[in-house]
Amino acid sequence: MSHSPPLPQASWSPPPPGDGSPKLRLATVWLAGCSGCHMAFLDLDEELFELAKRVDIVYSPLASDVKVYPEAVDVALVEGAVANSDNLALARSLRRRTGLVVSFGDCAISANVPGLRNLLGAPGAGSGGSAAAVLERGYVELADSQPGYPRAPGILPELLERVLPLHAVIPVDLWLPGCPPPAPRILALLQALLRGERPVQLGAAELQFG
Amino acid sequence: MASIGTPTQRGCSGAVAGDREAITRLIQLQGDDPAALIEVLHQLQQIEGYLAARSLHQVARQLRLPLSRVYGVASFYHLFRRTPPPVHCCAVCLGTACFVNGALELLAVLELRLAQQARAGGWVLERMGCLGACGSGPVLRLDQGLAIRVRLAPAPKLDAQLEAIGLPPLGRATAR
Amino acid sequence: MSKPAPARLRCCDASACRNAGGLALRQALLAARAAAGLQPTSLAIGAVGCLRLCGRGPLVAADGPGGSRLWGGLSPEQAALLVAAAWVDADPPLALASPQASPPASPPTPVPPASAPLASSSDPLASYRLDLSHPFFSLQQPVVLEHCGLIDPDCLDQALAHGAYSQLRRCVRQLTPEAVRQEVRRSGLRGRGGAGYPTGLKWDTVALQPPGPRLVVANGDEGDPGAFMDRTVLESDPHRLLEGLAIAAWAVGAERGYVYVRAEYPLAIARLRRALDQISQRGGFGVAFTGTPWPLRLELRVGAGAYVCGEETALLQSIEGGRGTPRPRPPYPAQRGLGGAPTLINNVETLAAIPPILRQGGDWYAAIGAGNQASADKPASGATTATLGSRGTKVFSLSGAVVHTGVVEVPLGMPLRTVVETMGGGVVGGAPVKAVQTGGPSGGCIPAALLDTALDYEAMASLGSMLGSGGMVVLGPHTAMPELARYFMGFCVEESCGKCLPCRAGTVQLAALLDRFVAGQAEAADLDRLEALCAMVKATSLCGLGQSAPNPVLATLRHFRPEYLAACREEPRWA
Amino acid sequence: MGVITLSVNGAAVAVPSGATLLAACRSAGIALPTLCYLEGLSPVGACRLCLVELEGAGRPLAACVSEAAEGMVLRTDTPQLVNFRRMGVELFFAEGNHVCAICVANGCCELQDVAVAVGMDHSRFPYRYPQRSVDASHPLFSLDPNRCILCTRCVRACDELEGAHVWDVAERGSHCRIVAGLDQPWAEVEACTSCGQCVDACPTGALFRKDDTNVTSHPQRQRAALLQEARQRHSWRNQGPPPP
Repeated sequence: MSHSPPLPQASWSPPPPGDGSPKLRLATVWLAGCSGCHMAFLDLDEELFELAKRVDIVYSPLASDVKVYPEAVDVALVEGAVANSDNLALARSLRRRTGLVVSFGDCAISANVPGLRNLLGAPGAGSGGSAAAVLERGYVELADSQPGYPRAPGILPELLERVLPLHAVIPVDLWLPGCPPPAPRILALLQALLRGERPVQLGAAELQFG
Repeated sequence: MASIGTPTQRGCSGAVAGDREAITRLIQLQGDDPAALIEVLHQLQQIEGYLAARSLHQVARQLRLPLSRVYGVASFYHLFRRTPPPVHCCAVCLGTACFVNGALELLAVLELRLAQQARAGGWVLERMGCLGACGSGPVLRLDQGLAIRVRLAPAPKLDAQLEAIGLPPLGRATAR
Repeated sequence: MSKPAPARLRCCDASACRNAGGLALRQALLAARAAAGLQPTSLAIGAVGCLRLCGRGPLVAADGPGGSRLWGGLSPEQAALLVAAAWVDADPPLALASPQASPPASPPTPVPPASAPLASSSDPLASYRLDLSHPFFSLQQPVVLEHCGLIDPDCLDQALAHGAYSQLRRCVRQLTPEAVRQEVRRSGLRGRGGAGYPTGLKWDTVALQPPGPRLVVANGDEGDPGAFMDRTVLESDPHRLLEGLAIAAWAVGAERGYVYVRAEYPLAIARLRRALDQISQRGGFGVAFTGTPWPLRLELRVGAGAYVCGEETALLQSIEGGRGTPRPRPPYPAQRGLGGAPTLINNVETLAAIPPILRQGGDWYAAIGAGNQASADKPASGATTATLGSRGTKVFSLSGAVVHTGVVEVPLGMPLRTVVETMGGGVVGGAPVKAVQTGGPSGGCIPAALLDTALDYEAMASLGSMLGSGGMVVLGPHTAMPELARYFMGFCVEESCGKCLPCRAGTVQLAALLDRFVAGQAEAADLDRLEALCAMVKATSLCGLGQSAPNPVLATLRHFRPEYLAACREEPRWA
Repeated sequence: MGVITLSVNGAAVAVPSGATLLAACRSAGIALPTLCYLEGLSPVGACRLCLVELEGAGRPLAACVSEAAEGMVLRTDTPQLVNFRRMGVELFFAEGNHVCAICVANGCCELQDVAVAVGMDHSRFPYRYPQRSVDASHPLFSLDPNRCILCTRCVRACDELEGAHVWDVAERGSHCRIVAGLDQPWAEVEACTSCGQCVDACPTGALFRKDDTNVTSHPQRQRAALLQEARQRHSWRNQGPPPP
């Protein structure tokens, strides 16, 4: 049942503790989510200092100003569902450039709250999409003044017909549920990665949604 | 013919609808037996054309069954209608033999065709489980009649065939 | 019969021929007879049950001095010609076919199409003439269907003249229930509804329960698309079923029973109702047929459109007026059924086989399947042909892309190829047979390469299919297997009762997965997912519907895997 | 009452005759996941999570509806069963609209607990997003069918404990849903006594008290067993939780 497409080989092997060793190249990615998972990452508080010694954050809305997803990333924590064309393009490109992709939080895993728009305009399940319906709802029906669709081709990303979980568009290696995942779970995951555990086995208690 | 309703029962709809006493009598004829619920619903549908909520209420009362149980049964079986029947119904048999002989393609053609006709003629397209006319597929049920060997053909020929069996003719605007 | 009978036209009045205009044809024949100045005493025209070759209806058979002849596809305008033909050949009148002989008694002679003109081209009906010596007819061995097509299904007296209820009378007057059950055990009869459980064992299980009331139920909820064997029996010879059910009631000690028929069979329902009325008008089974005050009461219950009601615990729920949702077994209905009483549930065809078994003896019946084993062994190359537990005859309904569609009753153990190619004439237009779908949505597909497989329970099961209830749909080269699997999965989605999770939600997901294959948008991982979910639904569903819902997928995967692989994209979507 | 001995995962277990396999497993200290089963209600064997493998049997058995027999050899933890259970939970999540983050039962939900127990980190099946509407007509309670898993515990609690039979299952297959009366708003069904036992029986957030938040939500899932116990003993004083 696992995804069978060949995964890019990770360039990274676990760094031994101590100074001077190559650091883990970590990306954190923010797709269609509320940024709550990133906030939970910040809840690591003083652990962040320990982490900084062994991890390079190479791409992140929190701690990096890089605009283009870099090459040869070891681990990516991906928050949020895939809801528009930008999300989709970024997901595909990060998959090509990343060793281990983690669906980080409920939105990436199940589409969660962003996915609720899939209930709009989709009579019955499995067919149709909600893109037009959600725009109609948001920009016309509920508009206080000047109802009209936002149209800026090439500037605003197009909505996908359905909001999808990350693993529906690219192979995912690990899932870390939670809305958001509590900081101790995030820490446990990162520590396991730093110990060189692959695949990482998360305990059942680490898997609670919500 | 048996005293049971068929899925496209029509013509008698409205004739005696709302006749509470008739319903009372038909349930009495079944001995007020809760086990006769399905038979009662069949006969009710024959009288009224469908199973109206008010009538289901009466059935539940008289058979001393919970309302939700009666609703559960009425909604479980495909042949029971809970809304008034359409004026005209065209049902495509989707039995295996009809499937093998192109019933799905026929269904797609009819979907297009009747979508254009629905408002004007009151036609509704339905899918049916195997009608048992497997030797003569694909089979359509048009209101109460059966059209057999409705073979797929290029548009003008098929259109003529469909008109011949009683479907409304294509309007000028939609004619190909 | 010593008394000369009039020439007779037998007009098929089962639903396939009715749909093809049989009623109008019969009316026209009656009018044509009157116009020709003939009396019913010299040319009888009557409705009968199924004449088998449903795809060529409306069918009319004539009994005359030269034997029986058959026409198909005549229109009312041709009635006068047919009356003339029947009348001319029928002088002097000939005795009717005897009750036990099948209509065609000639040896098998392979004649290519059933409609090959036999008479000279001057015969205006020549192209409508059907050859009764064609294997479609000549290879049949009617046991269950022995009176179908000979008697008027609405006429009790005709049924009685052909021996109806004589075995019931014998049972009640002369045989103990144990003796009846022993005869059934000896016959080796197995349930014809699909599962193939030994009938005698089932009867014993019910009979040997602790003292108390018992019930019998005839399961006529024939829901497999492509199956119309039970409908044929019900429409053609309803008293045959009632006699079988009454004998079952005697054998297990029941005094109440039900016949459950699906509502989609209005003609069968009407004929059963009439048959039951006829019996109650004569004072019920006890008085009328056994000369004893035996108080057997049989009632008709009509379904309302639910395939799952063919499952026996769902059937019981439906008889009791509830939602047709199955419950876990055990306890089996034979232990605890209607109202908590032990309840015997047998399929229509199974019960219809009982009277001839009692008349001819269980050994006679058991010899039918066994006798064929040897002949079936020879042509088969590599296919399993063991018929250890498959005795007697089985009715199959042949449809799909086959030339001759209709109902056949053949000995178990006959190679599938004989039925499909020799009797059925292969695929329309001479294309090769691609596969044969057997057993409906619970069954599988037998690929053309395995057509020499014997039609018996074990051989079919070993190929991942099942003998099933007897629906046999022939597939030509144009049927794509993922589409066929999707079709059956859609059927299971529609018909799942929704009680247990794997069937309710699993079939929906299986259908969605199959959609990707049908659209050619699947990925290699989808194939793994498909197989894993099939295994889960099959193993964990509550009742037979869910447990067998993956069968068409698994069977087509087994024999036609390249078609699934061809539907997979080479590049992963994300690359 | 006789005693039956059987083996569960290699350990010998003794149970009174007539006990279910579920009782046998639980007395052996094995926590089989269940959703449709609720102590005190008649079992239906619908969720298929309590499946166990019986040596010599063709297919797994639902432990809640299977009677223990002498000498049975059971396994509850084979790779196949573990796999089937996880797939089952995934199917539950995919067929409804289960969004833990916005659910009143978050943190006290049996479906959520079962997902943890089977180690479900994501659903391999796409979510179906069925459209279902909430019934908030009752003054005290609400029904959110988005979270319903069709375990029918409410139907049975209302019928078997309260005798009101307000609820039943309507439609068929994937269209199945819980209805009150003739598919009426809950508040319009006269039979409802507002006893709240359906709410207490609900394993998810489908039935909830209007004043519940996910911090305060605390359905009393022992109530069915307590009532059954009280009826058997003809003693209506609350004697604490029923014996395990």
